[in-house]
Amino acid sequence: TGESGAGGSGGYPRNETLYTTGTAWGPPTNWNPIMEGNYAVGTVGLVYEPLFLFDPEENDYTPWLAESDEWPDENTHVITLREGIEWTDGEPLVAEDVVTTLELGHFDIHYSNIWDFVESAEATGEREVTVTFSEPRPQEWMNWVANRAIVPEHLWADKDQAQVNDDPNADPVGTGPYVYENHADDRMVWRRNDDWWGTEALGLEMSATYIVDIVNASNEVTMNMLGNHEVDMSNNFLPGIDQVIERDETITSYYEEPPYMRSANTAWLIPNHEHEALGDPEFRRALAHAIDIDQIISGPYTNLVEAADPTGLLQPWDDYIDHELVAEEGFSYDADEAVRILEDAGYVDEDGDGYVETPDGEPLSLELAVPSGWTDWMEAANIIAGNAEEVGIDVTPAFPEQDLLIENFRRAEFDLMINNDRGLSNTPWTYYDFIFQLPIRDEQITANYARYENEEAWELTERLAATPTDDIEGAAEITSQIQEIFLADLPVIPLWYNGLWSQSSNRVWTNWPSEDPDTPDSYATMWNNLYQLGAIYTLAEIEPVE
Amino acid sequence: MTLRVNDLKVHYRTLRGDVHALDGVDFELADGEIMGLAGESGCGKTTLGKSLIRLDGRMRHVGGTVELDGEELPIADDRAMVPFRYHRVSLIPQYAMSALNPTRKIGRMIDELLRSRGVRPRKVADELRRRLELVGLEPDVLGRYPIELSGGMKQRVVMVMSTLLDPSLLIADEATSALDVSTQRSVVESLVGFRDRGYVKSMIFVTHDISLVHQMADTVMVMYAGRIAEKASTRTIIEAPRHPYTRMLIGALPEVGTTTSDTRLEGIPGTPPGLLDPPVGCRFRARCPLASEECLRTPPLTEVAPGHRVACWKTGA
Amino acid sequence: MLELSHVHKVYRVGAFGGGRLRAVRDVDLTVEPGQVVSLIGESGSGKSTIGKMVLGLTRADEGRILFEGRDVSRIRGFAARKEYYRHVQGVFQDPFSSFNPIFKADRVFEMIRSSYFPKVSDADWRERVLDAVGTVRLDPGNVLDKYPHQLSGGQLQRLLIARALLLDIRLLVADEIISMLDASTRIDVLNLLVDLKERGLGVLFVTHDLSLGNYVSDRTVILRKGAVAEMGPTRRVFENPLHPYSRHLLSCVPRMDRTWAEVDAERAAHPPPEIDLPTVAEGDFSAPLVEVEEGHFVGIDQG
Amino acid sequence: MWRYIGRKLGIYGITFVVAVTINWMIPRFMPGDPVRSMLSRASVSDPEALERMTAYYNEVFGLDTPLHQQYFAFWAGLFRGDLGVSVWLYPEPVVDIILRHVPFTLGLLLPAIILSWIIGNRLGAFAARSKVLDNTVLPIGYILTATPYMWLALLLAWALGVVGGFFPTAGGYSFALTPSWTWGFFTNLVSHWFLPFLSMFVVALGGWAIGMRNMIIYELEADYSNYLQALGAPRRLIRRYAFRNAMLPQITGLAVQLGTIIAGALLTEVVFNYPGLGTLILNSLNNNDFFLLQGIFLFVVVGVLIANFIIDIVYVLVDPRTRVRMTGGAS
Amino acid sequence: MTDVPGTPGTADPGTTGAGGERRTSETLYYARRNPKLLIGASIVLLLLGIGLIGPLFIDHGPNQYIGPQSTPPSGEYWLGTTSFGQDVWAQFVHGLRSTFLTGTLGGGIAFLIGTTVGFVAGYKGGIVDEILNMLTNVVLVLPGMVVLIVAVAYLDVRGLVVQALFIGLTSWPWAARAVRSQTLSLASRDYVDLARLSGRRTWRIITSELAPNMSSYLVMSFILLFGGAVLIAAGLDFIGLGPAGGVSLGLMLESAVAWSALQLGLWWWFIPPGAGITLLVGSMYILNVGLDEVFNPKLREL
Ligand SMILES: Nc1ncnc2c1ncn2[C@@H]1O[C@H](COP(=O)(O)OP(=O)(O)OP(=O)(O)O)[C@@H](O)[C@H]1O
Ligand SMILES: Nc1ncnc2c1ncn2[C@@H]1O[C@H](COP(=O)(O)OP(=O)(O)OP(=O)(O)O)[C@@H](O)[C@H]1O
Ligand SMILES: [Mg+2]
Ligand SMILES: [Mg+2]
Repeated sequence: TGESGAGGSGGYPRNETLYTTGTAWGPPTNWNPIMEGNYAVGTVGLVYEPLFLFDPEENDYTPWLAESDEWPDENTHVITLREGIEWTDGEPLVAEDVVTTLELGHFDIHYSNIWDFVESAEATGEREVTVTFSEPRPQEWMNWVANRAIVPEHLWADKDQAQVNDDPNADPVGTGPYVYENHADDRMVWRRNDDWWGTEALGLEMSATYIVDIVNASNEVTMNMLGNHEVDMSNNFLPGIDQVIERDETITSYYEEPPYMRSANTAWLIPNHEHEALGDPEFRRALAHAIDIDQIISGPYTNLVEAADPTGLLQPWDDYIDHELVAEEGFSYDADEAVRILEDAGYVDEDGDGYVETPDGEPLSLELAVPSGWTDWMEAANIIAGNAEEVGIDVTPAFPEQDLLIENFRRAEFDLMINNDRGLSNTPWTYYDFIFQLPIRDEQITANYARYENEEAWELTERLAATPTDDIEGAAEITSQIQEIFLADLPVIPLWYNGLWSQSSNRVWTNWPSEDPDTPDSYATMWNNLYQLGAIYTLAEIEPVE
Repeated sequence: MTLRVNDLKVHYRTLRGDVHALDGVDFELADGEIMGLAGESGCGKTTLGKSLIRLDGRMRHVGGTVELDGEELPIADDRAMVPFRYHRVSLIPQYAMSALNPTRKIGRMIDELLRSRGVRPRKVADELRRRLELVGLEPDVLGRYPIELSGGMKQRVVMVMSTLLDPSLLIADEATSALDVSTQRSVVESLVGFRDRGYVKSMIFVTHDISLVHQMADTVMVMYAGRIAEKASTRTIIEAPRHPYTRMLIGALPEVGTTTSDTRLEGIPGTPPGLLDPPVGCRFRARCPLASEECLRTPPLTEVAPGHRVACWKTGA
Repeated sequence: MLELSHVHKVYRVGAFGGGRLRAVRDVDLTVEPGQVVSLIGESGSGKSTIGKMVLGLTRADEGRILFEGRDVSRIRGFAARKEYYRHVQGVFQDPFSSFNPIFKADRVFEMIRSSYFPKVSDADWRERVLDAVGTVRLDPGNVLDKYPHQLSGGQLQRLLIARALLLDIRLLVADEIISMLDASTRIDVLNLLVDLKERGLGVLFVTHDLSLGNYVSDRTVILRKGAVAEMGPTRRVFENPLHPYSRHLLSCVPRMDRTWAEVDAERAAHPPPEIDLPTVAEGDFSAPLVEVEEGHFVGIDQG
Repeated sequence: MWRYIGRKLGIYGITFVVAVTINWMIPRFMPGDPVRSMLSRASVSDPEALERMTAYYNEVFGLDTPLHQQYFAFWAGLFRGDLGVSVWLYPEPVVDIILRHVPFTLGLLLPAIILSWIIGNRLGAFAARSKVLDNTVLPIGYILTATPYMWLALLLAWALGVVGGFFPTAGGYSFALTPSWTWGFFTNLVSHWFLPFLSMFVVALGGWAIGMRNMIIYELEADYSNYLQALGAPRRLIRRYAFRNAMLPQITGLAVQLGTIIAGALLTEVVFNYPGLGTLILNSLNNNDFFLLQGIFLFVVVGVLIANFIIDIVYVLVDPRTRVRMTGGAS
Repeated sequence: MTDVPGTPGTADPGTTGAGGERRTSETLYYARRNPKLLIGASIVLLLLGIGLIGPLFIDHGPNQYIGPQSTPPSGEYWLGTTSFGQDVWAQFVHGLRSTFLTGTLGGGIAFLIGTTVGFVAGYKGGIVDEILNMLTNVVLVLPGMVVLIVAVAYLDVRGLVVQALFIGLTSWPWAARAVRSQTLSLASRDYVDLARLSGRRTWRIITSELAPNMSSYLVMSFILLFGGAVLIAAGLDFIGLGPAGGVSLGLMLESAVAWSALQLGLWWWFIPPGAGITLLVGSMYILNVGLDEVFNPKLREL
């Protein structure tokens, strides 16, 4: 790698290059779209593309590589590909490519679990794929369809497990609007694919000839670069950026005032239900009432985030929230209420140490774990501990290494923690799957870290998965029932919405998405799956400054 | 007359006051004279030697004059002394073992020193070699580092180096104390040889060891507590000392061959007075078996015989 | 009482201990009660090393050092060693460095007390100290309760001997105890050694000064490069040195009665008889002695 | 001489073995599982698949064998120049990653060490010249050595980079460039290098100046200085000797200080996001990539050992005392 | 962060001053007249005082959100507030306290190990010396900070004490070397042999004969180790390996940077911790030179 193009001597011309940062946590080392979490950000989205995009604003799927799709029955999904799409090596995109991509799931890769409900995938035409299900789970299936990148059959069909998992795929052949140009340890450079099918088919023209994606540096360095307009868009959480946005005309974000950012995911306070007190819904409710979210928001977040809805669902999923129910059953910060709930449930301070004991009179002290180095969360944990203390619950913040924490919570070795593993997606099912998934295993790897056992809730979640994606009302009915259980039991406590961090400099590129109706509404965030949620449009919508 | 020291007073400044290390020292040194300077530790021998060449930071010239070859030495003026040093007055220090720059070859160090004193090394190169041979050193020591030489060799190198410019006065402070008897002998003999050849005009040889003085010196000066007790020719000092201190000192020396079964020698009881606040009168008074009223006054240094001067009331001139 | 036989000591020297230096080579000597044996030699001839080995401060590499029949180098354990020191003590060259400068000088007595006489009452102990101080002819008022720097070398050296006297010593190792002293005080310390000898103590007197060695000792051992060059009754060694080295040494001693020139002339006039010295093969580190006349030995010629 | 070198090499050999062993041990006996952490990022959802993948990677990283075998395998790998594969930058070999970063760190370290040493020594010798100089240079020197590297770096970055705008404050070279042998690239490289270099240089400078000043004061009191003064040698000559002799301990000081300066380089790199080993350490740390961490550690240790060895040799060459002692001269 | 600055001079501690009383009074005399010692000591004591007493006058925790956000220094908040409204002065005061603690603990541990190793190696000599020397060299050559990073990174709990312990374990070698060489020269002194002849055990000889004679040297070594420990700890704190949930000057610096204090112009947040460390360590070093001049007659000036 590294035959340099324009970068050779004069560098990439500033006015044709988009500098971004905030997405990559390490040097780009592989471009293998199957290696989720390891590939250079942009590999999926810029180079490899999914069949559909999900548009959260419209709550709808936009055909991308696919031209159209059809559900002849609930167990069959027929997807037709666009005509005339070519891989960058000149081969056409064919139905076999989709089949191959699906079949890679027979290896041990991150989406192997779709074969739990997919029965077969066949190319029923040159550009037609028919997928049949052993069990209809359209929400989950569409999550795959709208996220996973299709790889070319002619290059991937013969790969074995090791290659699929280990091959850095240094010369990625995709269909997308950009191609690999260059990389170094601190940057990833993409060059525009001038033959991209979308220009013609979608009328989208990518504005920047080059995208230089800078590997995350410290906040302070990022702040300096943004201030000097060395980067055009930063997707980092930059504390105090609100002041910069207020002060500096050329630095903008989606909103002009708090919270400045849109929301990306929910930060949950996750209690370990195997713990005596935390297994008690009343105790959890007391805890939920005790937390003064505003303090966190105005403190470490300097109002860059918003408090979460009591259901925890993100704004794009507003349709799925039963607002009446929330008004009645929802919780909000109320320390007195918290004390009252605790008293009623028998949690009182008998030995006079300032902290309540369990109804059995056992002393109660809890540890709230957040990964070390996540400074904003660490501060939040400190505040929560302080809030808890005020109502007499003994909570000590703890900051273990992230990996240690992951291992611990998978094995239920924690009391309380903050987590945001799931975020914005095509369906609230991902959230409920996260909260209610059963059965509980020895290790909970991706969901239900709280180990909440509620058959009814899980059954409702499974039903939600089986609801056709266009049946929003039907889905909302189910989510309302789920929310009833959720608000009564509070298996996990929603705290705040983490921001969809994005601050842009208008010095070189402008027309960034904002709430202003004259500007685009797409996401100006290039994190991994956001291209599939429409961030790709932003790259076409920005305009060079004269 | 090479050297004439008149009532020299040099004090050390300390926290608790001045140490009267030299408190009125008078003597003369003739051309070609080797004078042994003896006395108990702390009596001011080193101080006297240093005063004649370079006062260190704590020494203060309080009074008295020093004349060398009829010219007064500005001993209190560090700068003005520079022209005299090495050319006219030179020194073999007590610490000859560490007097050489450990990281320079000896020849180079000598060259650099000479050049800095305005002498072209070339001009004395042959002389240097000759003198090295004279003291029994191969000229190739010049190409060696000090660490490669034994103590005696270093001592001789320093000796040659110090006398290279034929000074009028050489001060050798305990120059042989750290050496073995056999080395000591050869070094001392070379020193005498240097005088005989006129490399140095006269010499002050500071030592503890009276028997060594006996071997080489023409005259001996005995100091006691910052003052001169007695000065006379070596023979006189050994055979007919007049000052009670000298007498007791000589009497305390065992001879090769004397054993306890023959005679039992006696030391001098007591210790010398401190010089911070020296007693008035004769300083040996407290230890002197002959002391009397008189001794409360300072005895003058009087010439009891030609070339024999004693500071004691009891020697009754 | 003290008997050294075939004692060797090898030091590792050089920047990284690569070299070997045989500081003591095959030394045989004895000290009897009531005898002063001087150990004479140039700097580096191994005198102090022998003293240290006798005092158990360093270990002999080969050979035996017997004190009253017990092998000193085989003393193991702290208690045994402590017991040994009850009978064998040393005084060293530099009186100023023998006292810890930050403590009062009489601390040396206290150390003896705390180690050996913890049960003795204060009054009793004071009695003993005064007694010992008196024995070395010091005025207690002058020397007790003072710091080392307030005392003269001779006083300090005598304090050290007094210290040794507090124990029931039988052998004293006196390593150059007078070389740092002024001529005026030397003789007092030497006389003290003579007193000790008269009390029946054995004294190993280490010195490089031949005239002093001669003054006090009954037997003299002349060392050269770690090996014995000549050994015998003092008078014989001095009057009739047999080993060329001893002769050379004696001729270099500055004397009050004769100048070097006179000594040389005398030697030229009466050249001493040649003596057959024992020889050893290269690489053999033994150093045999030959008895030339009764009790008078000469050792190997080391060039 | 050869003996000495042999012996030194022996010590370094042992140090190396100890370092390797510590290095090998730490991650294996401390909590946290690198493979797990790698997989946790891949968000594999199926537990059986996770098991299989764990086993697979354990094998890849050689974590499935008994400890002693792992240990020997580690050594064997070492001699093949194989330090394993990075977890964080899977599947890139650790050695490749490190080699990419080493030039940057060396480029900072070498000039900073050498220049600060030379200039610091001169400055210190200069300070010992007079009281006024001494009273100004000395406190400044102390303040400088007492400054935490990163703090100074931050202040410099802020003052000269952000506010002054004279120098870029991050990265090894401009994001608009790719490495090439052109003048433009070179100047760009230097402009990125300058601030990190400066902050290391300044902190180290103070230390050397002080060290030299203290040494030279002792040297000026030494016997040979007194002797020369007594012989009327000018101060210039005496100073020259003192300076030269005071340099020698400073050379050994260099060896002792190496660890500190490296620590400084790590912190400075972090502040400037400079793509050297320091930043790499921090990243591998944050990503629990212990293979990479081990590799860097080894590299640094080997580097320090080599530097120490060079210093030892230089010392022998310049100080006749050690040289003579070693070749067994007289005395 | 070890050696060099103000390393106790090469002068032989045993020969400094003639002894006891006089030495004490002379030392005091010079101490009172040495500006370096006076200035250094008073700054150190002042900072120590602030660290010890300061927290008593502050009734809120250092990390509590008590005031308005991001206010510059004022009468109420002497050093202003952080962007969360924490009192910087309170943090500084508590931070000083723990900085002193790390320094004392880390420096103390290093000092203990270093002096023990140095004494034993220098006194025992022979094979013991060889082995200890080897150990010293090994640890000396290992780059301390890197070892620390690797070690601390894998620690489960990161507390102040653990941090100090690790710092102590890695930073002792130069002290051991220095003490060893001093011991070598002192151990050849006759009073040491005399103590052995008086039936003293090795450790008593070390503690009561050798150590008191090197006390000034030991004090100076400790000061340097203290300074070193503070700097290392600050470095570790800065890269996020500091004690979890604690307060220290290094952590203050870290959080000031993490929360963009520089870019937001909150100078009162990032200047004090750095300046505090610099001032503390710098005045320790200057104090050290002062001590050196006081204890070492060669350096005294009348
Ligand atoms: N730097 C100094 N400061 C104060 N007093 C000093 C200093 N140097 C020497 N003295 C004192 O001056 C007096 C004379 O000292 P000097 O060194 O001349 O004696 P000395 O006869 O050479 O002794 P020695 O035979 O021990 O060399 C002594 O009492 C000594 O204590
Ligand atoms: N600890 C040691 N390590 C290595 N070599 C030593 C040691 N002690 C003494 N030596 C060497 O052993 C030899 C004999 O030393 P020793 O001290 O016994 O000599 P000495 O006859 O007492 O000399 P001096 O008259 O100088 O005291 C010398 O060459 C000396 O350098
Ligand atoms: Mg003298
Ligand atoms: Mg000796």
